[in-house]
Amino acid sequence: MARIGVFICHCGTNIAATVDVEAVAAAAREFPNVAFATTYKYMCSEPGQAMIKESIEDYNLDRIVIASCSPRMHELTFRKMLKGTKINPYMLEIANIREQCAWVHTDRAKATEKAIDHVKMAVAKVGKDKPLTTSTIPITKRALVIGGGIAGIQAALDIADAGFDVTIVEKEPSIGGHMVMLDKTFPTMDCSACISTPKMVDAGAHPNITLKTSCEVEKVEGYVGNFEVTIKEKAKYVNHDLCTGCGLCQTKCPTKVPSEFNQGIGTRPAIYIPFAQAVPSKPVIDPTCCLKLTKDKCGICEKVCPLQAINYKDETKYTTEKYGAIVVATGYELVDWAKMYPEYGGGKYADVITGLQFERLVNASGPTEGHIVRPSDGKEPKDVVIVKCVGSRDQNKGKSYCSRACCMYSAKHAHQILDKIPGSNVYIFYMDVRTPGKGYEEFYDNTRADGAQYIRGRVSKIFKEGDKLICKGEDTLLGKQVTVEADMVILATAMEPAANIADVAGKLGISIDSDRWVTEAHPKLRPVETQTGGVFLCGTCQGPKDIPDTVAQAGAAAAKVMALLNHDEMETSPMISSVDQTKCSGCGYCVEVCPYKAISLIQVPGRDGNRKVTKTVADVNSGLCQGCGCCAATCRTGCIDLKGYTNEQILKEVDALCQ
Amino acid sequence: MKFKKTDLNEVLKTLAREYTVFAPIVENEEKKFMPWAESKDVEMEGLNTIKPPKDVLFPNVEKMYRYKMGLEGFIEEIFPEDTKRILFGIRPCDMRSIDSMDKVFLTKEYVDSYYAKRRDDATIVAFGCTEAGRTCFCESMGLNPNDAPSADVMMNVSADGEDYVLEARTEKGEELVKKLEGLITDGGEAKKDTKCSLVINKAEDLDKKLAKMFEHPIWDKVTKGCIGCGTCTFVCPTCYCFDIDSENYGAEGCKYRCWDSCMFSDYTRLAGGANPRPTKKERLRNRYMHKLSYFNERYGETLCVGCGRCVEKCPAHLDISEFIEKASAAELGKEDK
Amino acid sequence: MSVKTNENWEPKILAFCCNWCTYTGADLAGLNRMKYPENVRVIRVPCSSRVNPQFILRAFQKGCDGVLVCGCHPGDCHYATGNYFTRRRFMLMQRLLEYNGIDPKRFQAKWISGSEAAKFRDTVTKVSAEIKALGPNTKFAEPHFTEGGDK
Amino acid sequence: MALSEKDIELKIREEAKKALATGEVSCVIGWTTTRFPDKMKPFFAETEAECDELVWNKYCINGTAKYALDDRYPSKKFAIIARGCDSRAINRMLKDKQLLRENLYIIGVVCDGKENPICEECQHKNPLTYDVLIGEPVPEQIDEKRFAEVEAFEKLSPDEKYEYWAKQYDKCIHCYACRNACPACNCVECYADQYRTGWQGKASDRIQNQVYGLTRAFHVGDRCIECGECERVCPMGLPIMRQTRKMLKDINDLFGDYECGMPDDAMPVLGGYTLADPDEFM
Repeated sequence: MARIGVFICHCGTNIAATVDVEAVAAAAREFPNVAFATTYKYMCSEPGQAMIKESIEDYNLDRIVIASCSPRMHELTFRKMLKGTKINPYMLEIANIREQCAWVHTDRAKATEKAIDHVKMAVAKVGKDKPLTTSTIPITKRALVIGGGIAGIQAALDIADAGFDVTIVEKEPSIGGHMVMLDKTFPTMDCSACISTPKMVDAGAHPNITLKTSCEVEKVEGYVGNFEVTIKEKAKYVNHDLCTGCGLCQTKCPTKVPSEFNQGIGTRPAIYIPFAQAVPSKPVIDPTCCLKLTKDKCGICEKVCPLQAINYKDETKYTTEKYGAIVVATGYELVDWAKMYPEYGGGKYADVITGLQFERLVNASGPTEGHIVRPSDGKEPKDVVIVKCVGSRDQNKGKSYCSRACCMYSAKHAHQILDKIPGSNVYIFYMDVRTPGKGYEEFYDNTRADGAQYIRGRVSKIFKEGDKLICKGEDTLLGKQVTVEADMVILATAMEPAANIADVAGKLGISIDSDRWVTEAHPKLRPVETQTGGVFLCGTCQGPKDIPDTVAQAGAAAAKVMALLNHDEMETSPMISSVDQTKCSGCGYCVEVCPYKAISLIQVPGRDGNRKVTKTVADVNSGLCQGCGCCAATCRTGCIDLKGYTNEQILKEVDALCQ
Repeated sequence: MKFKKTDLNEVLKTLAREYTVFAPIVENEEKKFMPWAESKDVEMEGLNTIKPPKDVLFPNVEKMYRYKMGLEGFIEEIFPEDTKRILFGIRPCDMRSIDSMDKVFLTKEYVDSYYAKRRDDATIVAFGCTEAGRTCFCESMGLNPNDAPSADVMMNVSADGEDYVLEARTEKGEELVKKLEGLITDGGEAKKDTKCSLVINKAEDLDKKLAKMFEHPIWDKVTKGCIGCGTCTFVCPTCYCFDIDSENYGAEGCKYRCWDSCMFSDYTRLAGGANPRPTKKERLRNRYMHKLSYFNERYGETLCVGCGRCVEKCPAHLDISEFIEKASAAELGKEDK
Repeated sequence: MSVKTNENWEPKILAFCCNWCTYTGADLAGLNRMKYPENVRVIRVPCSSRVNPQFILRAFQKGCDGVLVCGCHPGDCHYATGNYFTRRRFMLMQRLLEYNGIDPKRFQAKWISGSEAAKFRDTVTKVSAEIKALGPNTKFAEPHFTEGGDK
Repeated sequence: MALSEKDIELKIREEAKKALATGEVSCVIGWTTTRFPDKMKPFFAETEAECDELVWNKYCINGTAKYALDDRYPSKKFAIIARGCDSRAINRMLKDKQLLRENLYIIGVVCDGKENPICEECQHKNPLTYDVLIGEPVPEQIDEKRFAEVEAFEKLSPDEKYEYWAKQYDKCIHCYACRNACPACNCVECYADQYRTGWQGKASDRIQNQVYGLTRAFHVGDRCIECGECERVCPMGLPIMRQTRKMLKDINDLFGDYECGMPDDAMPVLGGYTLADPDEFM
């Protein structure tokens, strides 16, 4: 016969105020198999736990029900407490009489009756609990970082410095992401390349880091500590083992196409490295525009290459490797403002450019060697309009959220224009100026001091008149229409997640929200983890943010990965499925419904009447099973069951509820 | 004594004042023995009921005792209360099955108190068959479809078919007939000429012969078609196996007894999963042997009354009468000891 | 057991809540001190796909007046595909119960995510009001063992 | 020209003998006569002589396929005389991995309907899987009234529906004939036989019969091949098909055309999902 101890917590006045805890204890003493029931002010406190341990000895209890706050709060605490006693930590059930009872009801009698019912159900369930022991699974001490921007690089560097193997998978031919495109960074105005390229070189040279550029994640299997990731390596047509990156082929290549890295300003050859400081600084051939690969003409690069590193027959390769942890750092992209805002010219006017395009113009290593010129005629602009919140904070036409970094980088752009073009005028149309970081407000003040004119209002229309761009807007502070004739307009467009995030999230089994940002485990308490064990995230894939926050998150994600990879093996929850193979008919429907492919049909020796036969039965891989219980509800004979939530237990709970 | 057929309702009304009268009533397209009430339409003649009357004396589900755990715990037997009953209009084959059940539940030292209480308080009015079903073979099993020797009152249709002729055979019968003073008149001569259409030749010592046929190859052939369901046992008037289970409500609960069937796969399943009768061959052999041989050893009479319900209702169209003929005709091989 | 019909009769409603979404939402409703009727009892399950339709039958059999199954929104399931099966199972189960005479309002399913505390409160309030209007459930309910001896 | 019943019977005996002659077949499952002219019973011919007892007429209504489950690990094959419904039953048990195709030798017989109410609306007179076929395949008919009974019943009020089913389940004697005759009910150990877990009591009162009836309806709902055996074998004449067909009708309405026991190996509805499933729980 079970000897159950019921411990009801007052939680100070949180519970005791609405629920008559003594009445609940009195009622609990009547339930079957209850040997002892008592109440205490703070059950989770040290004295509270000591009192429970004492009662276990005094009354020789063998299972515990604690009526307190939500099991999501202290189930772990009380399980750890039981580790120190003779009772198995899983012979414990928690009745939620705070969040789902005391706090949500006012009528004391009814709340007490509900608390009694919840305790009655927990007592019925704990009666059928069985001692469970955690099992352990080995951990592969390698990490995978998806995305080679500053977030991915920083995370990889920190993990590698801790001594673990890291692989960075980057879909572009070089790591660096968006940061390396920028010219200066706020608020210190130090040159972006000067602080990001050294990190890229470190990553490229770090003994523990393997760079997999022009690669994408094809398939992810397995579970925390034991991921098996298939990586698709797109054809590069250049053998990077032979190539030294001398650059001869790039100079000879006849094809010129707009450079993606430079946001379409300036061109690049078919065999190219995205930018001078690319890591790895070895070129790849773009199959869509290379004359040899498209029309089987030319082939100059193969002829000039001193090391015969060119291989036109290269194809996509798939490699599968094992990893213990995965960090998602897929970064952001700017929204396609042209579709959202036709009133700003919808992309017809070459001089209406995005912030990134301006970064390339003002960047010394950019296509214009840092001279701010109008992409249309190359003349230096005198009057520049910057339009903020293009796509951000706009429910009906764009994104509902604020993209956080544009206020600061627009101020930076204004600062750079006023610096580089003496006598120029910069008009910034804004709704609000948000300067949340350290030194951000002073930076904003300096920009205004430099002469940037902030106009409070939105730009309603931009159209070309002669070679001037007429920006019609409104100044809400003056309360009147404003028209600015500008030589160039910079749009601070909204950020959105990388295009393939839905595909990557699907493969990893993590969820993304309606704006396709990756959903973190808990917005305040677990910002760099996802719901899926072993998968972490950092940077703008989780939401718009600036570089300081991104780097901070990268370090946090790396710390989480190190905490995981530091152990040789990991405890797994024992609340997983198990099969009673004597009753299993081998129909295999549980195999179909398992989200983690944890169940397989195996041949086992068995008996049929008095004959020895080999039977086909289901078998659960305890490492893969995450304990969702879908199989237990699918099995008609109920022979696959979820430990901790067995059919018998839930039936008992339902019965207890309805006496 | 006799009474007009048309006075049947009157008779039942008077009896119903003191007893609960179970009569063959057609309701929801099913004829079964139910407590009589004004609105119910009784059908004396016609074929026998599908569900045998045994569930009046030996109910399908019967609560035995109630208990409560905890400080003021208790155990309290639940006794059937309104047991002053009349079983009105049961056929000779069902009467004979009640005799068999009496032997099981009331004799050989152990008396089943629940059955005994219901049986003592029950007065049985048997009714001679006027028409035999196509699967009735009670005559071949030594019964007379027109007469039930052990009934308290024997009722037959009169020769001219106008009235029902009563013949009280026990004091209970006398007492009952006395209650019908006003309605019944003397005389009347019963018509007892109903014959079974299905006649099978059963060997006289079939039970002894079967006792030697446990390993006989006949069993492989006969039992192949069985699908192992419990139909035959639940329509059979002489099957009396039961299982005991409990119904719990937190600290309270009750123990109840319910019909069980030897044809179910878990009937002889032992702890640990072993099963002395693993396949339907062993189970059907056990059922036939119990009906035709084992019961004789213990109580001296065959347990099959030839009512034909299992022959009519078996989903696989197996037929115990066919088996009886085959077993009677089978010659014993060397292996039969 | 639900007390027989008098006007202050309170229905007894059972809610299966998935641990990752709805149970979290319910806790959040508690954190925000939202108020809702007292007649819902919650059973925590790891995923809404753990709920076997036979549990629903059991609840009605044992005298519940209403059953609610809640889980994550399709696509948000912590176990990726759990609630797709829940959706199919309970759309069919609801129709089968309705076909056997149980008013569909007595058995409902709702997707409630971890942050939708208000939706949890509103759902519970609406369901308990609807069930209160329907009165105690007599269908599929087995008589308490003290009533109805042998039949 | 179409074969007469007698021709088919002779061809069946001939095929049965041929099958036994190969030595790979342990017995041929067909039908034979009983003492009643209008009742045939399943028969297991094991020798050439016994094959002559196989018959074929309009009273051969028992299902033959499920007997193959009697021996899940046979040393030799089972030869099964399979009508359209039997072949669907075989497909059902193959799909549930309870039978292996190589343990079966299927003698398909084109069936023009038997003395069984379900046969009027039969959509599969031609067997769907067979090793040898007797008779020319006939054009199939589409049964308009497939869900007519269910649709009519749906229109009743909740109380009427409940009263109707309560009365039916009062008649049920819990004999499990419907389960033992149903090819979709092929578990090694049925949930109803497991008292430890406590799903289902053993008593045969109204509530236990209702729980059993509904649970079985849900268990076989998305795998039922509509062979009508459950209704045929029920000793108390319960309309069991009216219960199981309800789910099939809903599946057809919600998830598109659906028929079980077909040669394609589509997953049963409850074993799979699509992202485009209709959603009513938002």
